[in-house]
Amino acid sequence: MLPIFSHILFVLALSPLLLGVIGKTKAFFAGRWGPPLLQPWYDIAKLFRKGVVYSTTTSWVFKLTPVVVMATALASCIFVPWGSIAPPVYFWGDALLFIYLYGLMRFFLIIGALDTGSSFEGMGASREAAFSCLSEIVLFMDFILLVMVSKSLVLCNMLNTGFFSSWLSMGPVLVLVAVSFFLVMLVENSRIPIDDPNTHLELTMIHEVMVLDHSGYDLGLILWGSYIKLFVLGSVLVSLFVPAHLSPLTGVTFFLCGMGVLGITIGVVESVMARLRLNRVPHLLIGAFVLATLGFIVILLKGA
Amino acid sequence: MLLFLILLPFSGGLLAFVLPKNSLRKILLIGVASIHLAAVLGLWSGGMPDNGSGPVFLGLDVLGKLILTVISILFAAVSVYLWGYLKNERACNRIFTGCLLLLLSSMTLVSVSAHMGLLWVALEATTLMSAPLISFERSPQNTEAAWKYVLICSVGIALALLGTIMLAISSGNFKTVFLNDLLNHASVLTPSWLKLSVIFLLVGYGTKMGLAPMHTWKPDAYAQSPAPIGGLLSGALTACPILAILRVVQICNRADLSSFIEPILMVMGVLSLGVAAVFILRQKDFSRMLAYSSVENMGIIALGLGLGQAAYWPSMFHLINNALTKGFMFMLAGNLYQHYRSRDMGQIQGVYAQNALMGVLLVLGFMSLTAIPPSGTFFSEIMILSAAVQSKHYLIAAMFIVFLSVIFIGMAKGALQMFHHGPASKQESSPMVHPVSSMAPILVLGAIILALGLHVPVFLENVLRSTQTSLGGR
Amino acid sequence: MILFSVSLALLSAGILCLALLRHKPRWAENVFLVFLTLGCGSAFISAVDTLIRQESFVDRLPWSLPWGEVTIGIDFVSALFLLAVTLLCFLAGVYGIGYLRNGEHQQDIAGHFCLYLVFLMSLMLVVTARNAVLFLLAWEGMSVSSYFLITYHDGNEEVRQAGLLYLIAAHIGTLCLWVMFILLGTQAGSMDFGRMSAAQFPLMLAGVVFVLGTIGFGVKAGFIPLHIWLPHAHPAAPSHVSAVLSGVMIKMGIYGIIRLIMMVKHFPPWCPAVLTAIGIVSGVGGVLYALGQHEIKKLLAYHSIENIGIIALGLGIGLWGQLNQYHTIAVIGYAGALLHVFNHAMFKGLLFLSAGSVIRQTHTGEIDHLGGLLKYLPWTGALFLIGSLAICGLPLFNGFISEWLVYRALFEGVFSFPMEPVILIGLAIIALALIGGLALMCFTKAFGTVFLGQARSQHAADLKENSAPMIAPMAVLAGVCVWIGIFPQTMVSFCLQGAMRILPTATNTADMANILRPVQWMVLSLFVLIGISIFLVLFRRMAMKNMSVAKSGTWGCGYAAASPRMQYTASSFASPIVELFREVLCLRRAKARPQQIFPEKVLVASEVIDASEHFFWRRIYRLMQEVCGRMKSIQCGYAQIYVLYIFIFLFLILIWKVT
Amino acid sequence: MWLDISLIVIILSGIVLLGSSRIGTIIQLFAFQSLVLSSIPLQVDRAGLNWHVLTIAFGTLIVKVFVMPNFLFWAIRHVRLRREAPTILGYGKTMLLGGILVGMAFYISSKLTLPDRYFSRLFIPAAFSIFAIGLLLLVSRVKAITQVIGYLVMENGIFLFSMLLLDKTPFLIEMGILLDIFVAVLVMSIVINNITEDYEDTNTLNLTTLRD
Repeated sequence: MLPIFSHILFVLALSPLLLGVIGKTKAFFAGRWGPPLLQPWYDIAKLFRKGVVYSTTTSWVFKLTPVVVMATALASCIFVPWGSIAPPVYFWGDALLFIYLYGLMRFFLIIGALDTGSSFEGMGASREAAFSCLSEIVLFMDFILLVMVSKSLVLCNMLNTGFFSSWLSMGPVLVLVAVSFFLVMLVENSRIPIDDPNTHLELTMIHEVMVLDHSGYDLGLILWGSYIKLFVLGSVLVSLFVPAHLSPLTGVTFFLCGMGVLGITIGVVESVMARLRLNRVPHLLIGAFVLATLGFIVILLKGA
Repeated sequence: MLLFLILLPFSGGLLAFVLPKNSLRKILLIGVASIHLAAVLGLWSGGMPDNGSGPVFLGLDVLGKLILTVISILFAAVSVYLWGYLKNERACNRIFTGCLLLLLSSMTLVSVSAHMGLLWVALEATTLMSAPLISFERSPQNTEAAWKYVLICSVGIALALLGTIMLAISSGNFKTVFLNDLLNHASVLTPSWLKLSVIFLLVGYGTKMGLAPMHTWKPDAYAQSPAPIGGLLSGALTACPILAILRVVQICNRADLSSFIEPILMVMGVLSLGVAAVFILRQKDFSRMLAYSSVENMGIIALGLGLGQAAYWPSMFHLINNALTKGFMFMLAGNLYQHYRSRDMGQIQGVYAQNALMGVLLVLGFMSLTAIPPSGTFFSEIMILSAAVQSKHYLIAAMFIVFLSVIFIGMAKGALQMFHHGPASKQESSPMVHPVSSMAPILVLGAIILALGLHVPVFLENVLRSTQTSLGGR
Repeated sequence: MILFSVSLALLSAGILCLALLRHKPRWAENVFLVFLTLGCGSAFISAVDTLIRQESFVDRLPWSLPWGEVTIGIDFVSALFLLAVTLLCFLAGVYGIGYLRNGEHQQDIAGHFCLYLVFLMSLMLVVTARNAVLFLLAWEGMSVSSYFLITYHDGNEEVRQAGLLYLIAAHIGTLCLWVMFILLGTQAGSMDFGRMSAAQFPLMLAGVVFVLGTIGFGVKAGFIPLHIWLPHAHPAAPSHVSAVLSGVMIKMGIYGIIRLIMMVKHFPPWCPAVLTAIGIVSGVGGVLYALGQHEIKKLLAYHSIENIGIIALGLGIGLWGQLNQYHTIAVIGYAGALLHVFNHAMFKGLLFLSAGSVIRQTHTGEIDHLGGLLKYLPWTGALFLIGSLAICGLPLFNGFISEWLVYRALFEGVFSFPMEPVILIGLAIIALALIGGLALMCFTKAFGTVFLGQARSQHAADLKENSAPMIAPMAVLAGVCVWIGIFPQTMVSFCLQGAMRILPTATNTADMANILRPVQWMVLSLFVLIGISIFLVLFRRMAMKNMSVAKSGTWGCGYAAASPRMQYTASSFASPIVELFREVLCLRRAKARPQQIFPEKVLVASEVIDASEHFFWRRIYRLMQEVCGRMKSIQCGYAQIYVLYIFIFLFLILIWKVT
Repeated sequence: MWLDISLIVIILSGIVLLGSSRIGTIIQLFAFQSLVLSSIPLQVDRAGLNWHVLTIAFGTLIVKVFVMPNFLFWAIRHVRLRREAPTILGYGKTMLLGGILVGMAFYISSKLTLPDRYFSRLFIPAAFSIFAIGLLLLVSRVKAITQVIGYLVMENGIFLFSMLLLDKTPFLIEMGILLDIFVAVLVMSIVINNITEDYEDTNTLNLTTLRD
């Protein structure tokens, strides 16, 4: 139990920081000083202190949504390694549970949005559902590649066993995996160029518009949950690059640096790119899928 | 005994012509039919009358006995049914009853004749005796149907006479067509004449049986005759030419010509199935649909006979099932027509809502027609299919399946439409009630059909198996 | 065994009783309930007994059909299916009593219940028959009785057409099975399943038999493109019948394929590929079509096709494992398929029953006409939500467990098999992922539009929740869904045992422990999730105590006059994906553009066309009709021509045979 | 010698039948053909005249020459007008076709071998020819009455054919066959009578209401 707790606590603590790094980077590119690194923390704290407003249209589903979002986000983190520290729970096939937990999260986000009866939230929910269908198949394609490389269905093994050997033999494949996974991560977390978390035009938003009606504590949970989701998916990506068999301390350092780099990368991407038109988003995902499929073909031809 | 079986309905028929009152004739009809049935059933209890091996005109082997039983059962059922049916008909039934009894007599003669010539004579007589039955209602359509029936069947059966003469020619040194002689000396028959005669006999008796493309009289005759007569014709009367064809098969098997006759029978069978499928698919008239179903079933029996040894007893079983089903269905149809005053399946709707028992019986009949278990036809058809597959006639099996599918589509569309509620059934207010005499024979036949689908008594199975040896020859 | 025979006897007695009770509907209800409970109960116990004691038996009843013996037996596979059959049929039957009460056709109720028992009995016989003839008998009994169950509301033309299509499809499928069993029987020398299992089949024959079986059983199971009856029949039937049709009857097709695999054992290598391909097409196609539907039961019907696709994927990978001697993969794949069969019976039963509750109250199944029902039908809504979560394969519910097993088998196949299968298996994984995503979209759409937001019609306020006898069966089904979702070990181990029986060679039990261990870990992680949720709920309750909670209207982004009709509709919700797959779905649009300056009516309607039905089967049927119409001139009415036919035929035969 | 001439006369009468247009003529021609035919049993009998052969010849004479034509005349008694029996093909072509059929009958007969000697080389060809002519008559005419005659002519062909087996055919069967033909004509006449009552004509083109 203890490892699980500590794991969860660390994620809870560290996940808003990643957003802080992204914010700082964007501010840097915009030539501003920007909000402090701990700003996401402050936001959450502020929301937790505020009162709540519920729409008369909503039912218990609406209230359940934030809880499920937070719970699934936290539950998903227990399968992800931190550098060379093994996750507290791992078993054959946990990668699938990992992905499907996000499915559960999404299900509730969507019905939570539909519960308000607002056409804008319905619109956002529809987009979220549609794009995540596509991002999910990319994710699975990446997992197929990782499974073929690692010959394992345990998430932590897929990510960092035999780091050097696999990078040596399967370098190109892993690069393709990393790139497509990065794109998936952006989509899943509604970052630019798919969605702009800071926009204020409801018609074009995806994720943000779904949580329009949530307020106070509930909104805090949802926000925090989405930070955790970004953090966990990010850590999956970073773990790909962390060599195994390092001492725990080096491993964790390596890992945290990697997360920092990831934050900066996202920040850079968000600074230099504009948001895509909505109907272009599927193309981006299809592109990512093609990349992953390319990796699949490479592996097949290599006869792994 | 055999002579009694023939003469009883014969004299009954003659008597019917002189009796003064309709009701007396009806009593006579039922009386003769039941005595006949009792006598025929009595035949089974006694030992087999020995045919001997010499030339006899009358003899009863197991094939004849089986077919005679089917005929007798069906005739009895129809005669009971006619009790209620004739009540509604004002016209004098003198000719009708007389011909009916003479028909029974000639059908009996067919099944007991042990001479191919006599068989021909009796078969032609059945055609002639049944023609007046078809035109009983005396509308122009009835006349037309009767005309076509008599003409086509007579022409067809003339071919069979030619075939019989050729058979005699082939029997070189003894030149007779006593069945015993033919079977005992089958190996010395001249093959070239025998082949010729087999073709003529098959086409000739095939016409009477209603195999495609000689089936053309069938839908007209069955649809225009009074419904119970349709049942008698398609159930009992078709059994007679089948017996003739069984004789041909028997001779061919003894004469080592089975490889000659089998392809012809298969072609005729498959052709019949195909033609039936084509016409059933878009059929609107219930009786015509049943008539084409009869073509189909004749096709199945021919196919079974063409598939050789393994399919003989399924074919015989199918013969029984088909005869019972057809009798059942036509009588049921008769009840429906009396209520709805139409043969159009689009007009007959909501049978179940009108009369639940009739609805259930309709479904039972439908299942039996389309070989859905539990009905005997399911077993006979699947066994015939099995024989086709076992003898590696895959093409035949495939066509069998395809045609059965098409037929099923047509029948399901038609028959089930009648079962259900529909727009037309809303206006129908008068309840559908039928006299006991119109329901009892249907129920009895239905019970037999269902029973044969669930269980074949050992006794019947033995009989069927012995028909197989009787047909198979060596 | 005795218990099972008793169950059959009880059901037969029930059938007889009900046949006589036509004019007493209330009596019929009670008699039905008694016999249903007793019959299902004893069969259920005999199935559970087999599973627990792990012994199967075959016995011959003292009765003989014309062409075979009445041999019945329950082995592990049968028992698993029997479990689903009895459980769902019992619950749906109980529900049906409430569902049909006070409806139209009261006079047909006894007949309906009678046929329901016939249907139940034939389902039980199908899974326990050990003789091909008996199997076919039960199979056709199942088709015919279900036909009459489907056409209960036969005053409606559409219902009759749907029933007819179903019956025709079922019968033609059965004809394929005739040939299949005949081929098997010819080779084995007997129609007995035991003898067939003992026989050796040449590979060529195995291939032919496989194709015939896939068609024959596939029609029943609803494989695309043989599925066309399914989306018509399910909506046409009364809801409790739809539940049983979708929950267990279409699974009989799967059962048949499993039985076939158990009997024939060695197949040509393309067979698993075909099965997998069918799984991919049916799965993805089913869910895509579902997404385009506007009618709740039609949507659910297409989801049945999707789930059959998932099951076929499980069977496909299992067969691949079996043929390539990877026993672990085979066991996991088969177990996944078996478990999904059971799971699907549970959650699809639940969904159809709750959809039925909605339809019974609102008298419509059009999703876009409903809305906000969770407030009026709280139980139905909550139970529908559970069913939705389960069918989407989300963790904590049973669908996830079986999909997880299938995934596992597929992933292991990816790194075990040679190149060619791997391509298809990779595709299968992607398909399964896509199915998951699309199903999620579809059920958020269905649940969200029907139960959430505001009611789109005015009558909603009069709605009352259905009576307890209708809610209770749904609650039990939901309970089973959650039970398997959280404590999967029991059912998974049963299914693994069953899967091992499918394989021709014995697998050691150590393997099974290995396969089961991750399941235990998974339970642990699920409990972590539950624990966190409980903690959050409690924490929230504590935190909320001293916070202000306000009520207000939904934030309309500044628009003040929002009406319920402006809510996002189901069609709009699904449109991004439907648009993306426009070509596959043959999307048809009807649009009335705004005409004047102040347009009165503007209309947009979209419809998804089932390609295989409209562009293949209907065309074939039309062609058939046309050919037959042309050939009708054979029967032209001229007696001379008829006579000529005779002589032409005679002449042809003479030419053929004599020269 | 006489036998051959009789056979040729029979064939010729058949050809003439094909070419005749009046119903009365046709019936009379048939009667004439049957008359010649009924003499055949007497000519082929080798065992000397016995009662068997005599009865057959006499029976045929009575039934086919006297009774049947009378029936047929009775059946059409209502038809005052339209006594001609038009063909579908035209008389010339029908006769030509008849000629071809006769030729074919001769050709086919030459291929057949009988198991033992027979009376005349013309015997089988003549039987087949008449059979074919009957068929042609049946198919090519539109009146019901001519179809009956076509059938009877076919029957004559078969009768001729059966003369091959004269000595072995049981008397009973011969009589049975004759009786059947008799009843057949009776039934057909009655039906034709009904037809003429219904339609005022025996044109079979009226009889096509039953079809699919």
